[in-house]
Amino acid sequence: MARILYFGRLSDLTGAAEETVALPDTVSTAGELRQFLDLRFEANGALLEPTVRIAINNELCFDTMAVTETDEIAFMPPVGGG
Amino acid sequence: MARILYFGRLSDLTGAAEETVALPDTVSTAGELRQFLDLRFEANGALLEPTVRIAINNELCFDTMAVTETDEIAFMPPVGGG
Amino acid sequence: MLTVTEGPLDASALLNEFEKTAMGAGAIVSFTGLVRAEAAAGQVKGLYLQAYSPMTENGIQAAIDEAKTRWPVPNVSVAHRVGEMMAGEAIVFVATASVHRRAAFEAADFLMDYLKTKAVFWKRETTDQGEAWIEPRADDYADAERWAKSSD
Amino acid sequence: MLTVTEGPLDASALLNEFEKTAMGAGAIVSFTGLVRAEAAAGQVKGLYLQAYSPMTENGIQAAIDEAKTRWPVPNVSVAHRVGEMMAGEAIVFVATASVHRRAAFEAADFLMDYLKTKAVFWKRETTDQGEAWIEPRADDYADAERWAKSSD
Repeated sequence: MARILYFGRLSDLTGAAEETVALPDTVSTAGELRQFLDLRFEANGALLEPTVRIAINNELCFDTMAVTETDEIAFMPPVGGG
Repeated sequence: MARILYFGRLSDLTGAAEETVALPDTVSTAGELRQFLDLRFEANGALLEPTVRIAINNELCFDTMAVTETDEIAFMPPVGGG
Repeated sequence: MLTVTEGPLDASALLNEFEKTAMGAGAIVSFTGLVRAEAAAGQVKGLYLQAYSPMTENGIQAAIDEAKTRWPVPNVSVAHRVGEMMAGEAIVFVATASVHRRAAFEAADFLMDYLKTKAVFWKRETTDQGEAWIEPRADDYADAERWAKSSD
Repeated sequence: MLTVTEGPLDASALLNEFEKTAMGAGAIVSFTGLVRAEAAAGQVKGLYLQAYSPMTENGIQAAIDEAKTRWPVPNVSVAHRVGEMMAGEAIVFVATASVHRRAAFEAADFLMDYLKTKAVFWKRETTDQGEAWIEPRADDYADAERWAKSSD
Protein backbone atom coordinates (compact mmCIF):
# COMPACT_ATOMS: atom_id res chain seq x y z
CA MET A 1 0.00 0.00 0.00
CA ALA A 2 1.36 3.41 -0.98
CA ARG A 3 0.88 6.28 1.45
CA ILE A 4 -0.65 9.30 -0.25
CA LEU A 5 -0.67 12.81 1.25
CA TYR A 6 -2.88 15.67 0.08
CA PHE A 7 -1.74 19.10 1.18
CA GLY A 8 -3.51 22.42 1.41
CA ARG A 9 -6.76 22.79 -0.49
CA LEU A 10 -6.40 19.30 -1.98
CA SER A 11 -7.48 17.73 1.29
CA ASP A 12 -10.82 19.56 1.00
CA LEU A 13 -11.26 17.72 -2.30
CA THR A 14 -10.19 14.30 -1.11
CA GLY A 15 -11.80 14.53 2.29
CA ALA A 16 -8.62 13.47 4.07
CA ALA A 17 -5.05 14.72 4.39
CA GLU A 18 -3.71 11.22 3.94
CA GLU A 19 -4.69 7.71 2.97
CA THR A 20 -3.11 4.42 2.00
CA VAL A 21 -3.89 3.11 -1.46
CA ALA A 22 -3.27 -0.18 -3.20
CA LEU A 23 -1.86 0.92 -6.57
CA PRO A 24 -3.71 -0.68 -9.49
CA ASP A 25 -1.71 -2.31 -12.29
CA THR A 26 -2.39 0.68 -14.53
CA VAL A 27 -0.41 2.95 -12.22
CA SER A 28 3.36 2.73 -12.42
CA THR A 29 4.33 6.43 -12.61
CA ALA A 30 3.49 9.61 -10.71
CA GLY A 31 1.59 10.88 -13.76
CA GLU A 32 -0.53 7.75 -13.93
CA LEU A 33 -1.27 8.08 -10.23
CA ARG A 34 -2.56 11.63 -10.82
CA GLN A 35 -4.94 10.36 -13.51
CA PHE A 36 -6.16 7.51 -11.36
CA LEU A 37 -6.78 9.65 -8.27
CA ASP A 38 -8.31 12.54 -10.20
CA LEU A 39 -10.92 10.14 -11.58
CA ARG A 40 -11.46 8.39 -8.26
CA PHE A 41 -12.16 11.70 -6.45
CA GLU A 42 -14.07 13.14 -9.43
CA ALA A 43 -11.70 16.08 -9.07
CA ASN A 44 -12.32 17.37 -12.60
CA GLY A 45 -8.61 17.86 -13.24
CA ALA A 46 -7.69 19.52 -9.93
CA LEU A 47 -5.04 16.85 -9.34
CA LEU A 48 -3.79 17.20 -12.92
CA GLU A 49 -2.93 20.89 -12.69
CA PRO A 50 0.75 21.41 -13.48
CA THR A 51 1.03 23.71 -10.43
CA VAL A 52 0.21 20.70 -8.25
CA ARG A 53 3.65 19.17 -7.68
CA ILE A 54 4.24 15.57 -6.69
CA ALA A 55 6.90 14.47 -4.22
CA ILE A 56 7.94 10.87 -3.75
CA ASN A 57 9.49 10.17 -0.37
CA ASN A 58 10.04 13.89 0.26
CA GLU A 59 11.66 14.59 -3.13
CA LEU A 60 9.90 16.55 -5.86
CA CYS A 61 9.67 14.53 -9.04
CA PHE A 62 8.55 14.61 -12.66
CA ASP A 63 5.36 12.82 -13.67
CA THR A 64 7.51 10.17 -15.39
CA MET A 65 8.96 9.01 -12.05
CA ALA A 66 8.09 5.44 -11.06
CA VAL A 67 5.90 4.92 -8.00
CA THR A 68 5.74 1.74 -5.92
CA GLU A 69 3.68 0.35 -3.07
CA THR A 70 6.32 1.30 -0.50
CA ASP A 71 6.41 4.99 -1.42
CA GLU A 72 5.06 8.02 0.38
CA ILE A 73 3.61 10.18 -2.38
CA ALA A 74 2.61 13.79 -1.69
CA PHE A 75 0.33 15.99 -3.80
CA MET A 76 1.35 19.57 -3.18
CA PRO A 77 -0.54 22.64 -4.42
CA PRO A 78 1.53 25.84 -4.73
CA VAL A 79 3.30 26.57 -1.45
CA GLY A 80 2.51 29.97 -0.07
CA GLY A 81 5.12 30.49 2.59
CA GLY A 82 4.21 31.00 6.23
CA MET B 1 29.48 84.62 32.07
CA ALA B 2 28.83 82.45 29.02
CA ARG B 3 28.79 78.69 29.43
CA ILE B 4 31.10 76.98 26.96
CA LEU B 5 30.97 73.26 26.16
CA TYR B 6 33.73 71.31 24.40
CA PHE B 7 32.63 67.99 22.97
CA GLY B 8 34.56 64.92 21.89
CA ARG B 9 38.28 65.36 21.29
CA LEU B 10 38.07 69.08 21.97
CA SER B 11 37.85 68.46 25.70
CA ASP B 12 41.26 66.77 25.55
CA LEU B 13 42.58 70.07 24.18
CA THR B 14 40.83 72.35 26.63
CA GLY B 15 41.26 70.10 29.65
CA ALA B 16 37.58 70.32 30.55
CA ALA B 17 34.25 69.47 28.94
CA GLU B 18 32.79 72.77 30.11
CA GLU B 19 33.66 76.10 31.63
CA THR B 20 32.16 79.51 32.19
CA VAL B 21 33.89 82.41 30.50
CA ALA B 22 33.53 86.17 30.75
CA LEU B 23 33.42 87.25 27.14
CA PRO B 24 35.94 90.02 26.38
CA ASP B 25 34.85 93.15 24.48
CA THR B 26 36.51 91.83 21.32
CA VAL B 27 34.11 88.86 21.20
CA SER B 28 30.61 89.54 19.93
CA THR B 29 30.14 86.68 17.43
CA ALA B 30 30.63 82.92 17.41
CA GLY B 31 33.56 83.35 15.01
CA GLU B 32 35.28 85.84 17.28
CA LEU B 33 34.79 83.45 20.19
CA ARG B 34 36.54 80.70 18.18
CA GLN B 35 39.53 82.99 17.60
CA PHE B 36 39.69 84.05 21.23
CA LEU B 37 39.49 80.51 22.62
CA ASP B 38 41.85 79.00 20.05
CA LEU B 39 44.51 81.50 21.16
CA ARG B 40 43.77 81.06 24.85
CA PHE B 41 44.16 77.25 24.65
CA GLU B 42 47.07 77.50 22.18
CA ALA B 43 45.01 75.11 20.07
CA ASN B 44 46.87 75.95 16.83
CA GLY B 45 43.67 76.28 14.88
CA ALA B 46 41.89 73.18 16.19
CA LEU B 47 38.93 75.33 17.26
CA LEU B 48 38.96 77.16 13.91
CA GLU B 49 38.47 74.06 11.75
CA PRO B 50 35.32 74.44 9.66
CA THR B 51 34.31 70.88 10.63
CA VAL B 52 34.05 72.10 14.23
CA ARG B 53 30.49 73.38 14.39
CA ILE B 54 29.22 75.86 16.94
CA ALA B 55 25.80 75.67 18.58
CA ILE B 56 24.30 78.49 20.60
CA ASN B 57 21.65 77.37 23.07
CA ASN B 58 21.32 74.00 21.32
CA GLU B 59 20.98 75.47 17.82
CA LEU B 60 23.72 75.15 15.21
CA CYS B 61 24.78 78.57 13.97
CA PHE B 62 27.02 80.39 11.51
CA ASP B 63 30.17 82.12 12.75
CA THR B 64 28.45 85.45 12.21
CA MET B 65 25.88 84.72 14.95
CA ALA B 66 26.01 87.04 17.94
CA VAL B 67 27.02 85.55 21.29
CA THR B 68 26.16 87.00 24.69
CA GLU B 69 27.02 86.38 28.32
CA THR B 70 23.80 84.44 28.90
CA ASP B 71 24.40 81.91 26.12
CA GLU B 72 25.38 78.27 26.27
CA ILE B 73 27.88 77.87 23.44
CA ALA B 74 28.96 74.40 22.29
CA PHE B 75 32.01 73.52 20.20
CA MET B 76 31.22 70.33 18.35
CA PRO B 77 33.70 68.28 16.32
CA PRO B 78 32.17 66.02 13.65
CA VAL B 79 29.54 63.77 15.16
CA GLY B 80 30.16 60.12 14.53
CA GLY B 81 26.90 58.50 15.48
CA GLY B 82 26.64 55.97 18.26
CA MET C 1 19.17 27.00 14.75
CA LEU C 2 15.86 25.96 13.23
CA THR C 3 12.63 25.06 14.99
CA VAL C 4 9.25 24.24 13.48
CA THR C 5 6.76 23.88 16.29
CA GLU C 6 3.08 23.75 17.13
CA GLY C 7 3.70 25.66 20.35
CA PRO C 8 3.47 29.44 20.68
CA LEU C 9 6.55 31.54 19.82
CA ASP C 10 7.87 34.03 22.36
CA ALA C 11 9.93 36.47 20.30
CA SER C 12 11.64 38.24 23.17
CA ALA C 13 12.63 34.92 24.80
CA LEU C 14 13.95 33.71 21.42
CA LEU C 15 15.92 36.96 21.01
CA ASN C 16 17.33 36.56 24.50
CA GLU C 17 18.41 32.99 23.70
CA PHE C 18 19.90 34.11 20.38
CA GLU C 19 21.93 36.90 21.97
CA LYS C 20 23.79 34.30 24.05
CA THR C 21 24.87 32.41 20.94
CA ALA C 22 25.91 35.58 19.13
CA MET C 23 28.63 36.81 21.45
CA GLY C 24 31.10 38.99 19.59
CA ALA C 25 28.62 40.20 16.98
CA GLY C 26 28.25 43.93 16.48
CA ALA C 27 24.73 43.75 15.06
CA ILE C 28 21.69 41.64 15.77
CA VAL C 29 18.51 41.89 13.71
CA SER C 30 15.30 40.16 14.65
CA PHE C 31 12.09 39.84 12.72
CA THR C 32 8.78 38.72 14.16
CA GLY C 33 5.86 37.99 11.90
CA LEU C 34 2.43 38.04 13.50
CA VAL C 35 -0.88 36.70 12.30
CA ARG C 36 -2.68 39.73 10.91
CA ALA C 37 -6.14 40.56 12.13
CA GLU C 38 -7.16 42.02 8.78
CA ALA C 39 -7.27 40.01 5.57
CA ALA C 40 -8.78 40.50 2.13
CA ALA C 41 -11.65 38.24 3.17
CA GLY C 42 -12.42 40.12 6.40
CA GLN C 43 -11.52 39.88 10.07
CA VAL C 44 -9.17 36.99 10.74
CA LYS C 45 -10.18 34.72 13.59
CA GLY C 46 -7.55 32.06 13.12
CA LEU C 47 -4.91 30.61 10.86
CA TYR C 48 -3.98 27.01 10.22
CA LEU C 49 -0.50 26.39 8.88
CA GLN C 50 0.49 23.05 7.44
CA ALA C 51 4.07 21.85 6.90
CA TYR C 52 5.50 18.73 5.28
CA SER C 53 8.37 17.42 7.35
CA PRO C 54 11.22 17.07 6.67
CA MET C 55 10.79 18.86 3.32
CA THR C 56 9.75 22.07 5.06
CA GLU C 57 12.74 22.02 7.43
CA ASN C 58 15.15 21.00 4.66
CA GLY C 59 14.03 23.94 2.54
CA ILE C 60 14.40 26.43 5.37
CA GLN C 61 17.81 25.00 6.26
CA ALA C 62 18.91 25.37 2.64
CA ALA C 63 17.83 29.03 2.77
CA ILE C 64 19.82 29.52 6.00
CA ASP C 65 22.86 27.92 4.35
CA GLU C 66 22.39 30.18 1.33
CA ALA C 67 22.18 33.25 3.58
CA LYS C 68 25.42 32.23 5.27
CA THR C 69 27.09 31.92 1.88
CA ARG C 70 25.91 35.34 0.76
CA TRP C 71 26.51 37.31 3.96
CA PRO C 72 28.90 37.02 6.89
CA VAL C 73 26.22 35.90 9.35
CA PRO C 74 27.71 33.16 11.50
CA ASN C 75 24.61 33.10 13.72
CA VAL C 76 21.10 32.61 12.39
CA SER C 77 17.98 31.51 14.21
CA VAL C 78 14.64 30.61 12.62
CA ALA C 79 11.56 29.51 14.52
CA HIS C 80 8.30 28.83 12.69
CA ARG C 81 4.95 27.96 14.10
CA VAL C 82 2.58 25.46 12.47
CA GLY C 83 -0.89 24.21 13.29
CA GLU C 84 -3.73 26.37 14.56
CA MET C 85 -3.04 29.92 15.71
CA MET C 86 -4.95 33.13 16.33
CA ALA C 87 -4.69 36.71 15.07
CA GLY C 88 -1.97 38.62 16.90
CA GLU C 89 0.12 35.53 17.66
CA ALA C 90 3.67 35.18 16.36
CA ILE C 91 3.96 32.90 13.37
CA VAL C 92 7.66 33.30 12.56
CA PHE C 93 10.81 34.58 14.22
CA VAL C 94 14.14 35.16 12.46
CA ALA C 95 17.32 36.51 14.01
CA THR C 96 20.69 37.15 12.41
CA ALA C 97 23.96 38.36 13.86
CA SER C 98 26.98 39.78 12.12
CA VAL C 99 29.93 42.04 12.68
CA HIS C 100 28.27 44.74 10.57
CA ARG C 101 24.66 45.75 10.43
CA ARG C 102 24.15 45.67 6.67
CA ALA C 103 24.83 41.93 6.54
CA ALA C 104 22.51 41.27 9.49
CA PHE C 105 19.66 43.30 7.93
CA GLU C 106 20.03 41.82 4.46
CA ALA C 107 20.29 38.22 5.65
CA ALA C 108 17.16 38.58 7.82
CA ASP C 109 15.29 40.25 4.95
CA PHE C 110 16.39 37.47 2.54
CA LEU C 111 15.31 34.72 4.95
CA MET C 112 11.92 36.34 5.50
CA ASP C 113 11.36 36.56 1.76
CA TYR C 114 12.11 32.84 1.52
CA LEU C 115 9.84 32.03 4.44
CA LYS C 116 6.93 34.13 3.14
CA THR C 117 7.01 32.94 -0.49
CA LYS C 118 8.95 29.75 -1.06
CA ALA C 119 8.86 27.85 2.20
CA VAL C 120 6.85 24.62 2.11
CA PHE C 121 3.73 25.70 3.98
CA TRP C 122 0.07 25.80 3.15
CA LYS C 123 -2.24 28.06 5.06
CA ARG C 124 -5.92 28.29 5.68
CA GLU C 125 -7.50 31.44 7.07
CA THR C 126 -10.64 31.51 9.12
CA THR C 127 -12.41 34.85 8.81
CA ASP C 128 -15.94 36.00 9.53
CA GLN C 129 -16.59 34.92 5.91
CA GLY C 130 -15.55 31.33 6.61
CA GLU C 131 -12.46 29.26 5.85
CA ALA C 132 -10.20 29.58 2.83
CA TRP C 133 -6.81 28.29 1.74
CA ILE C 134 -4.79 31.34 0.78
CA GLU C 135 -2.30 31.82 -2.03
CA PRO C 136 0.91 33.85 -1.92
CA ARG C 137 0.58 37.58 -2.65
CA ALA C 138 2.08 38.98 -5.85
CA ASP C 139 4.30 41.43 -3.94
CA ASP C 140 5.74 38.56 -1.89
CA TYR C 141 7.03 37.08 -5.13
CA ALA C 142 8.41 40.46 -6.19
CA ASP C 143 10.26 40.78 -2.86
CA ALA C 144 11.81 37.33 -3.21
CA GLU C 145 12.92 38.06 -6.75
CA ARG C 146 15.11 40.90 -5.49
CA TRP C 147 17.58 38.23 -4.36
CA ALA C 148 17.77 36.31 -7.63
CA LYS C 149 21.30 35.97 -8.94
CA SER C 150 21.75 36.74 -12.64
CA SER C 151 22.56 33.08 -13.18
CA ASP C 152 19.28 31.93 -11.59
CA MET D 1 9.36 56.06 22.12
CA LEU D 2 12.87 57.43 22.60
CA THR D 3 15.22 56.86 25.50
CA VAL D 4 18.82 58.04 25.91
CA THR D 5 20.20 56.51 29.06
CA GLU D 6 23.38 55.77 30.99
CA GLY D 7 21.94 52.46 32.17
CA PRO D 8 22.43 49.13 30.39
CA LEU D 9 20.04 48.21 27.57
CA ASP D 10 18.22 44.87 27.69
CA ALA D 11 17.21 44.23 24.08
CA SER D 12 14.85 41.35 24.74
CA ALA D 13 13.04 43.28 27.49
CA LEU D 14 12.79 46.29 25.16
CA LEU D 15 11.40 44.05 22.41
CA ASN D 16 8.90 42.56 24.85
CA GLU D 17 7.79 46.07 25.85
CA PHE D 18 7.58 47.15 22.22
CA GLU D 19 5.43 44.16 21.23
CA LYS D 20 2.76 45.34 23.67
CA THR D 21 2.56 48.75 21.99
CA ALA D 22 2.50 47.25 18.50
CA MET D 23 -0.69 45.22 18.70
CA GLY D 24 -2.17 44.69 15.26
CA ALA D 25 1.13 44.92 13.39
CA GLY D 26 2.00 42.09 11.04
CA ALA D 27 5.75 42.65 11.21
CA ILE D 28 8.17 43.69 13.93
CA VAL D 29 11.85 44.31 13.24
CA SER D 30 14.40 44.89 15.97
CA PHE D 31 18.02 45.89 15.71
CA THR D 32 20.52 45.67 18.51
CA GLY D 33 23.96 47.24 18.13
CA LEU D 34 26.64 45.93 20.47
CA VAL D 35 30.01 47.38 21.38
CA ARG D 36 32.46 45.46 19.21
CA ALA D 37 35.41 43.74 20.82
CA GLU D 38 37.63 44.31 17.78
CA ALA D 39 38.58 47.74 16.49
CA ALA D 40 41.15 49.10 14.08
CA ALA D 41 43.28 50.10 17.08
CA GLY D 42 43.15 46.66 18.72
CA GLN D 43 41.07 44.91 21.38
CA VAL D 44 38.35 47.15 22.74
CA LYS D 45 38.12 47.35 26.51
CA GLY D 46 35.55 50.08 26.77
CA LEU D 47 33.65 52.78 24.99
CA TYR D 48 32.60 56.21 26.21
CA LEU D 49 29.71 57.81 24.40
CA GLN D 50 28.89 61.47 24.83
CA ALA D 51 25.58 63.12 23.91
CA TYR D 52 24.44 66.75 23.94
CA SER D 53 20.93 66.98 25.31
CA PRO D 54 18.43 67.92 24.04
CA MET D 55 20.14 68.29 20.64
CA THR D 56 20.88 64.56 20.51
CA GLU D 57 17.29 63.58 21.38
CA ASN D 58 15.83 66.21 19.04
CA GLY D 59 17.88 64.85 16.16
CA ILE D 60 16.84 61.27 16.82
CA GLN D 61 13.20 62.30 17.18
CA ALA D 62 13.39 64.12 13.84
CA ALA D 63 14.74 60.91 12.26
CA ILE D 64 11.86 58.93 13.81
CA ASP D 65 9.39 61.47 12.43
CA GLU D 66 11.04 61.24 9.02
CA ALA D 67 10.83 57.43 9.11
CA LYS D 68 7.12 57.67 9.93
CA THR D 69 6.64 59.98 6.96
CA ARG D 70 8.46 57.67 4.58
CA TRP D 71 7.06 54.33 5.74
CA PRO D 72 3.81 53.18 7.35
CA VAL D 73 5.41 52.46 10.72
CA PRO D 74 3.03 53.67 13.41
CA ASN D 75 5.22 52.17 16.16
CA VAL D 76 8.89 52.96 16.56
CA SER D 77 11.12 52.53 19.58
CA VAL D 78 14.69 53.82 19.95
CA ALA D 79 16.86 53.35 23.03
CA HIS D 80 20.45 54.59 23.05
CA ARG D 81 23.04 54.18 25.71
CA VAL D 82 25.53 56.90 26.63
CA GLY D 83 28.43 57.11 29.10
CA GLU D 84 30.90 54.32 29.80
CA MET D 85 30.23 50.84 28.47
CA MET D 86 32.16 47.66 27.78
CA ALA D 87 32.68 45.44 24.74
CA GLY D 88 29.73 43.13 24.17
CA GLU D 89 27.20 45.46 25.79
CA ALA D 90 24.25 46.83 23.85
CA ILE D 91 24.71 50.41 22.72
CA VAL D 92 21.55 50.91 20.67
CA PHE D 93 18.17 49.26 20.20
CA VAL D 94 15.68 50.10 17.46
CA ALA D 95 12.32 48.46 16.86
CA THR D 96 9.74 49.16 14.17
CA ALA D 97 6.32 47.69 13.55
CA SER D 98 4.20 47.80 10.44
CA VAL D 99 1.47 45.94 8.64
CA HIS D 100 4.00 44.69 6.08
CA ARG D 101 7.55 43.56 6.58
CA ARG D 102 9.24 45.67 3.92
CA ALA D 103 8.27 48.89 5.69
CA ALA D 104 9.42 47.57 9.06
CA PHE D 105 12.80 46.47 7.66
CA GLU D 106 13.44 49.66 5.73
CA ALA D 107 12.44 51.99 8.54
CA ALA D 108 14.71 50.17 11.03
CA ASP D 109 17.56 50.20 8.53
CA PHE D 110 17.03 53.92 7.87
CA LEU D 111 16.98 54.76 11.59
CA MET D 112 20.15 52.76 12.22
CA ASP D 113 21.91 54.60 9.42
CA TYR D 114 20.93 57.88 11.05
CA LEU D 115 22.01 56.70 14.49
CA LYS D 116 25.37 55.38 13.27
CA THR D 117 26.37 58.36 11.14
CA LYS D 118 24.41 61.52 11.84
CA ALA D 119 23.25 61.30 15.42
CA VAL D 120 24.82 63.79 17.80
CA PHE D 121 27.25 61.53 19.65
CA TRP D 122 30.98 61.55 20.17
CA LYS D 123 32.76 58.39 21.11
CA ARG D 124 36.04 57.46 22.67
CA GLU D 125 37.40 53.94 22.48
CA THR D 126 39.70 52.43 25.04
CA THR D 127 41.79 49.65 23.52
CA ASP D 128 45.00 47.94 24.58
CA GLN D 129 46.69 50.78 22.64
CA GLY D 130 45.10 53.47 24.84
CA GLU D 131 42.25 55.91 24.39
CA ALA D 132 41.15 57.56 21.16
CA TRP D 133 38.19 59.57 19.94
CA ILE D 134 36.91 57.80 16.84
CA GLU D 135 35.53 59.24 13.63
CA PRO D 136 32.69 57.84 11.50
CA ARG D 137 33.62 55.14 9.00
CA ALA D 138 33.38 55.90 5.28
CA ASP D 139 30.93 53.04 4.67
CA ASP D 140 28.63 54.42 7.36
CA TYR D 141 28.30 57.57 5.27
CA ALA D 142 27.71 55.51 2.14
CA ASP D 143 24.91 53.60 3.92
CA ALA D 144 23.23 56.80 5.04
CA GLU D 145 23.40 58.28 1.55
CA ARG D 146 21.23 55.48 0.22
CA TRP D 147 18.27 57.28 1.78
CA ALA D 148 18.95 60.71 0.27
CA LYS D 149 16.04 62.08 -1.72
CA SER D 150 16.87 63.56 -5.10
CA SER D 151 15.92 66.97 -3.76
CA ASP D 152 18.39 66.72 -0.84
